[in-house]
Amino acid sequence: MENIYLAIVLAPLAGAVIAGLFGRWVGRSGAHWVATLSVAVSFLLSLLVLKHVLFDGAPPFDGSIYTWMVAGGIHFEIGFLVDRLTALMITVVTFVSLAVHIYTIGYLRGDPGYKRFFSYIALFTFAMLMLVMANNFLQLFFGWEGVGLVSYLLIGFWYERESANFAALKAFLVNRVGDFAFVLGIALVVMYFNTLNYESVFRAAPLVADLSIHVIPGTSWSVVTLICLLLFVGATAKSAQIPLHVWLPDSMEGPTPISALIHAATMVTAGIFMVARLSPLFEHSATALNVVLVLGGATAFFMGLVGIVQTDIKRVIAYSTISQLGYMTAALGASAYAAAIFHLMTHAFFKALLFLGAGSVIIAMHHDQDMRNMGGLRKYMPITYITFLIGALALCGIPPFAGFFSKDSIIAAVQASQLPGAEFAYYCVLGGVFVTALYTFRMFFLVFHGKERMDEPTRKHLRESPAVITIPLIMLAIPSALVGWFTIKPILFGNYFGNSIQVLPAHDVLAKVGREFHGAGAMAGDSIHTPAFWLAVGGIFLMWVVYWLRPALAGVLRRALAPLYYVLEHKYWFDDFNEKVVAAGGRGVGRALWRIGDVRLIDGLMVNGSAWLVGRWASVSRRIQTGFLYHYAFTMLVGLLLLLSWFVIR
Amino acid sequence: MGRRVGYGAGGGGRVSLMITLQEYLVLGAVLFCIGVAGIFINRKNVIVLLMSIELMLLAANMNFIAFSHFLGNAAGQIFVLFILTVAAAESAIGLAILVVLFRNRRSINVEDIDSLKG
Amino acid sequence: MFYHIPWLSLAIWTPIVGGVLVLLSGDKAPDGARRIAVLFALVTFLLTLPLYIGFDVTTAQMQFREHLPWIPAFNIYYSLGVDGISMPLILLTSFMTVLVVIVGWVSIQKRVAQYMAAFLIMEGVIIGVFSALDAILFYVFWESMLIPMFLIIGIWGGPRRVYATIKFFLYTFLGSVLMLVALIYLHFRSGSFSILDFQTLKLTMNEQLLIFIAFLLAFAVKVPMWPVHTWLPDAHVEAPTGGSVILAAIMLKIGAYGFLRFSLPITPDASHRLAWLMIALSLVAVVYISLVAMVQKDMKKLIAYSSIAHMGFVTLAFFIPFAIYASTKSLNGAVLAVEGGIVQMVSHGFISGALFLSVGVLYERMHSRAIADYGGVVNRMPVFAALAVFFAMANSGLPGTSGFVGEFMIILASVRADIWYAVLLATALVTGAAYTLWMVKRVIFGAVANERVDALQDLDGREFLVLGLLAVAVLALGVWPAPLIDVTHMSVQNLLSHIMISKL
Amino acid sequence: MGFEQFIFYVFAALLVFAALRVVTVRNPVHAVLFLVLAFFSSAALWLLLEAEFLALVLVLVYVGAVMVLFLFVIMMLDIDIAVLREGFTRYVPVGVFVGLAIVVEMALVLIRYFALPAGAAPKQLPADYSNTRMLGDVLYTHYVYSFEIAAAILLVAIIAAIVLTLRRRPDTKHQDPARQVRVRRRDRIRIVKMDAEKKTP
Repeated sequence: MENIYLAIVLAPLAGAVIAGLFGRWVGRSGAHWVATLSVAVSFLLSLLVLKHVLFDGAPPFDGSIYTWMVAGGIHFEIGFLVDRLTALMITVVTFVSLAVHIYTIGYLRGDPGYKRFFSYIALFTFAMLMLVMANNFLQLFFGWEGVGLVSYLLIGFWYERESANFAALKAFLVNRVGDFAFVLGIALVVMYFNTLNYESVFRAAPLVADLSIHVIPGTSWSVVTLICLLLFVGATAKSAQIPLHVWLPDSMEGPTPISALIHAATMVTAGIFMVARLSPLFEHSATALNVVLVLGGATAFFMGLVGIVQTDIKRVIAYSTISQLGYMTAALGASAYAAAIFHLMTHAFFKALLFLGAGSVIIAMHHDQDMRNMGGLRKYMPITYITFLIGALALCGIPPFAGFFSKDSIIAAVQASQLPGAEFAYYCVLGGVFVTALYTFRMFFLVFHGKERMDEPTRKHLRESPAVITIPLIMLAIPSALVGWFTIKPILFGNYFGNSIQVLPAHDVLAKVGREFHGAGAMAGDSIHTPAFWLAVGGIFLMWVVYWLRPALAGVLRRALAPLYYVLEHKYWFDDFNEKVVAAGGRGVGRALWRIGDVRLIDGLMVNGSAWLVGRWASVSRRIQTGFLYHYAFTMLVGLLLLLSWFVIR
Repeated sequence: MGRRVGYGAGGGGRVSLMITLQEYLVLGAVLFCIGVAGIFINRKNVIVLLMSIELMLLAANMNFIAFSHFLGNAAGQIFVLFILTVAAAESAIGLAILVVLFRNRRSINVEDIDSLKG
Repeated sequence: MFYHIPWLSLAIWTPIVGGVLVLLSGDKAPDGARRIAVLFALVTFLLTLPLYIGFDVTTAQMQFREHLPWIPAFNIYYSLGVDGISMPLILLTSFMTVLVVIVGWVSIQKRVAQYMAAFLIMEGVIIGVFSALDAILFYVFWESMLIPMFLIIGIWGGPRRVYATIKFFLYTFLGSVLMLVALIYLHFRSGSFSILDFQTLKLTMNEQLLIFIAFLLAFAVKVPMWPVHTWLPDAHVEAPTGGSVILAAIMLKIGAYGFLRFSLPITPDASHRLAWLMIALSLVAVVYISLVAMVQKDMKKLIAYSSIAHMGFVTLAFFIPFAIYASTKSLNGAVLAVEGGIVQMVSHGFISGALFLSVGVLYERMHSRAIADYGGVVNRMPVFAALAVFFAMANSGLPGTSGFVGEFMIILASVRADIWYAVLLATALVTGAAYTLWMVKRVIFGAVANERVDALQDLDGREFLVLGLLAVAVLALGVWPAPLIDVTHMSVQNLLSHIMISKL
Repeated sequence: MGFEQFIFYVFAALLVFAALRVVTVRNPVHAVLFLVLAFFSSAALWLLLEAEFLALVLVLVYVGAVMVLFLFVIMMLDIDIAVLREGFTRYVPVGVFVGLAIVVEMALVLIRYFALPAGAAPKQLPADYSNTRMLGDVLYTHYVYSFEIAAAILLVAIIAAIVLTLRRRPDTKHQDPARQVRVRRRDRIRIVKMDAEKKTP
């Protein structure tokens, strides 16, 4: 079995290396065949693993592949932990990745960076698999940064665009801010647990739970809380939570398949996965969970709001991603880890679907992403329309689509949580449902219905995308529609995760929710009694009225809500703050330190200053050198006299 | 003249008849000081400067020989021999430089020579 | 048989002899000089390999000892030997020299033989510095190392080379003179010039403090630590590519090596007493210099400042063990820190070398180092761009590259001393990425900026070979650092248990 | 006052007088002659100290060679004495002061600190004692290296003096024996084959 795990990880790496380094020899089609096949191999093997773990009931595998190094009594190892959580994740990752690979063949046809692109996404798959299969923090961090790197490369894929390069840099740096805390968290883990291995850490977690640390003199912090908070800061960056979400909307500069794969389905969920994976640790810190819960709730609601005012189709989906990640985070905070992972999975499918659908639209629109130029596309691209609608309904949480089950469970879980922030989070996630419906169907109606606002040449060329694009759409639409129905029971309430996720009895909200659960069908049926359902339906209805029935209403509404609109337009000024205060401030401080510290003080005053002093002194003292022989003789004799006097008088 | 330091009690009656070491040393000192004074007062004349140096060397030699004699050690005389050698070499080169100097400048006035000036 | 061959002497004198031969071959036949130089560099590299192959990882003793009387009147010996700390640095030296000689193949057209000879001789001398066990021998090598570098910058350097060379020379010389005083004092106290004898010599606190400060000046200038760092950017900017590579990759390591070989073991109590100062200076280097690097307009200057920041990690790693030991009562964290420092040294050797080589590649084509003159290089030089981005990532400490290993270990260790040390160090993750990648963005990415960029040619085989080798090295060390760590382990352990015992 | 003492004081007085004159006379020629007198006087004193060899060397080498060299140079050069004597009186006080100060200090040294070990009287020398032999014995054994070095220094001085004063005059004719020896026939003559008669065109 170990070889299979290894093969799952290494196949995409091999694909990436071949497509990237030997692209000249394998050619364009060689590159996509190699990369796609390698990921397909991974996917099939992942299914095998899933079967092995799920149906054969194999115990979790936890073993190391090789010793990275041994230093200071700590074994740094590279190894795999394959349990049910991992199996689920690798299946989702490889499936979405495979779909995106196939889709890319059509989407990027003719792009000069074609081979490079396949190399990147295969490499991404490798890094992501390393991340989710890790059995220790080191490898987790390796994968964590690896996906960050590929994300950077892919956002800046069209490197001639200034905005793409800027977005790539921004994404990397914001993620680095998260990593900054993440590394500190790992360092504290190593300090207190003396190991990097998950298993050992989890076993020792109850022992460390009572320790405290003095970070600021006079204040005492629980060690576990500190560790969890630091690690969670890493997750806020990677999973785009307030306030480190700013990179995700900009990352839409990358090609659409990437937005689907990395910035919706997989990479951004790494933070969610990480917290779920480390649930035995987080469970010991109610404070950390509370922070997670509140931040998640806030992100879910407020970032969704921003999505309503966006005009770029991909940005809408991006803000939707942030908002949905907020749901997952809130679920984590409520200790409903399984619900978070469940939503992660369903979200991976329907969000990838939405992105790829958007990509399909964008191709048809000749890479124009502005929704104000679209409209009425339904009749030109029916497959895209249908699949997009499935994705949108799933996103809004309309039963029986996948999103409904996961989102509703999260709302229920948050409601059931006893944490101090739970009430706030509950209203946030509930409000989020309405907001989700608003932005989703605003986009939907703007794109597919209403007046055809594009210019004439574009309209002439509007047509449905080729099969390489529609097949992945269909591939993703099926699980988006159905996966929730079948999997909610085992995943959420059927102890699917076993020991991979540990919840303290006091926090076990899912058990509470589970008592009310009587099967997927009943859940869907009962949903008409929940406020969430009506909020979603109400949102859709409102948008239907505003953007389809009475398009003039949009302007009226905007004027009526002008202050709110203004705030949302500026995205709560996060970007402005970062650019004007953080980035400019950093540069300003750097410049000041350089000009004043280095150039003026050290170099000017100390180094060249002392050189100047020596020069001055020399130019004064050289006057002693008159050049007259007798002056020298006098000096010698007077010196002799003084020396003699000193001897005599002493 | 410093006799109380001299040979102490052991000298006996011959002491008054002997010329003591101190007398030679004083002579050397006087000679040396004349040399020093010569350098000061003949500051422009290189030749006399050279001669003053010869005087000072002579004073040193005088002391060496006196010590050699009174201590019964030949080393002093050997040193004088070497000093003489070096002094001869020195004055030969000094004079040669003087000649060259004069040839180039038509003068041996030291005040004209200040190319060492910093 | 294997251990009877004087490998260290061979490694020291082969390049020096080769250098003299190259020098004698003259400038009339530059190709001949190049070939001889590459040959000798390669042979030297091969001669240093036995040091790794035959290295006994189970002992902290000096290995490959050679001990011959040199100046018996003063107890000075021609005494050589390596342990796990110096051996990797010797290999780094011989490896980088091969690359540098290859790099100078075309880019140097003026006085080729002398250029090659300078590098070969410098290689031998630097290996001598790393392997000398006699203080005077060490000092002789230490000072003679300056001469070739002085010439390299002074003859083949840029327009302000005279200012840079003099600054470089005076700075480094000032420090080392005091070191000589300290060495002589130690001789006076111990009657020997053996470094190992110095290490066991008992010294009072005052003596230790003075000796420590003398050493500190010498080594801090070399490293360079804030605030005696300003020679480095100037020297780098003016130096030819090869000079920059050796300067950054190897010469800076000598200062840090000095701390491990002299300051810590000879004056452990003074090191302990002044550790706060060293840590503070290192943290300033990491935080302050990273910010300064961000606003540089000259690529070489930027990389030079980045070197200073990275070396800040190293010096911190070497002086934090006291604090770690005090707070955890265990050597484990301290070992982690010092080994991290050593890994960081080796890794920085590769990465900074590679970055300077990359700048050299561009400079050779455009004759400009200003970031503003570039833009969109990737359009014309895709292979180069890939490698450059890779090295930039390594410089910002991406896991999987060697740049990560050392920084990670040091952060892991420093958190045990005080979490705020780790916090300040970890800012380098952000700032390091910021200045490196911002430069990459402005130079490599974007649309083609001007017609000079438009005319750029991608790497030739020679440049690709050199950068490719470095990339492999960076990757290998990042993916599997154990071979390096294992070698250092016993020596570091021994060093730390030695310095934790007071000499008073 | 014994005879020896008498001799000593006479010559000492002569020596001091001559030395004083050396530094004070106007004419350099006179100064040299006074210096010769000083050397003679000290040679006499050295005889008194039983250093016969050195006394003779002083007279022969110094007076005979070095002083003559001085005279030679002075007479050869056309020196304007008046210029050189300018400011003479101005510097006399300083010179005298410094000289006297050193005298006083040396006297202090002699009086206050200086003491020979007891019994350091001059030895009574045997009748067949030869100063020259004694010097030779020591010089060629213990001090042979120094002696060699002294010889080398002298040689260097000779060469230096010659090189310094050597002046190549372009207008003088001189032979170069080396070239004369090295010369070959073909450097001097060239045999040209030519027809005995020239045809008229």
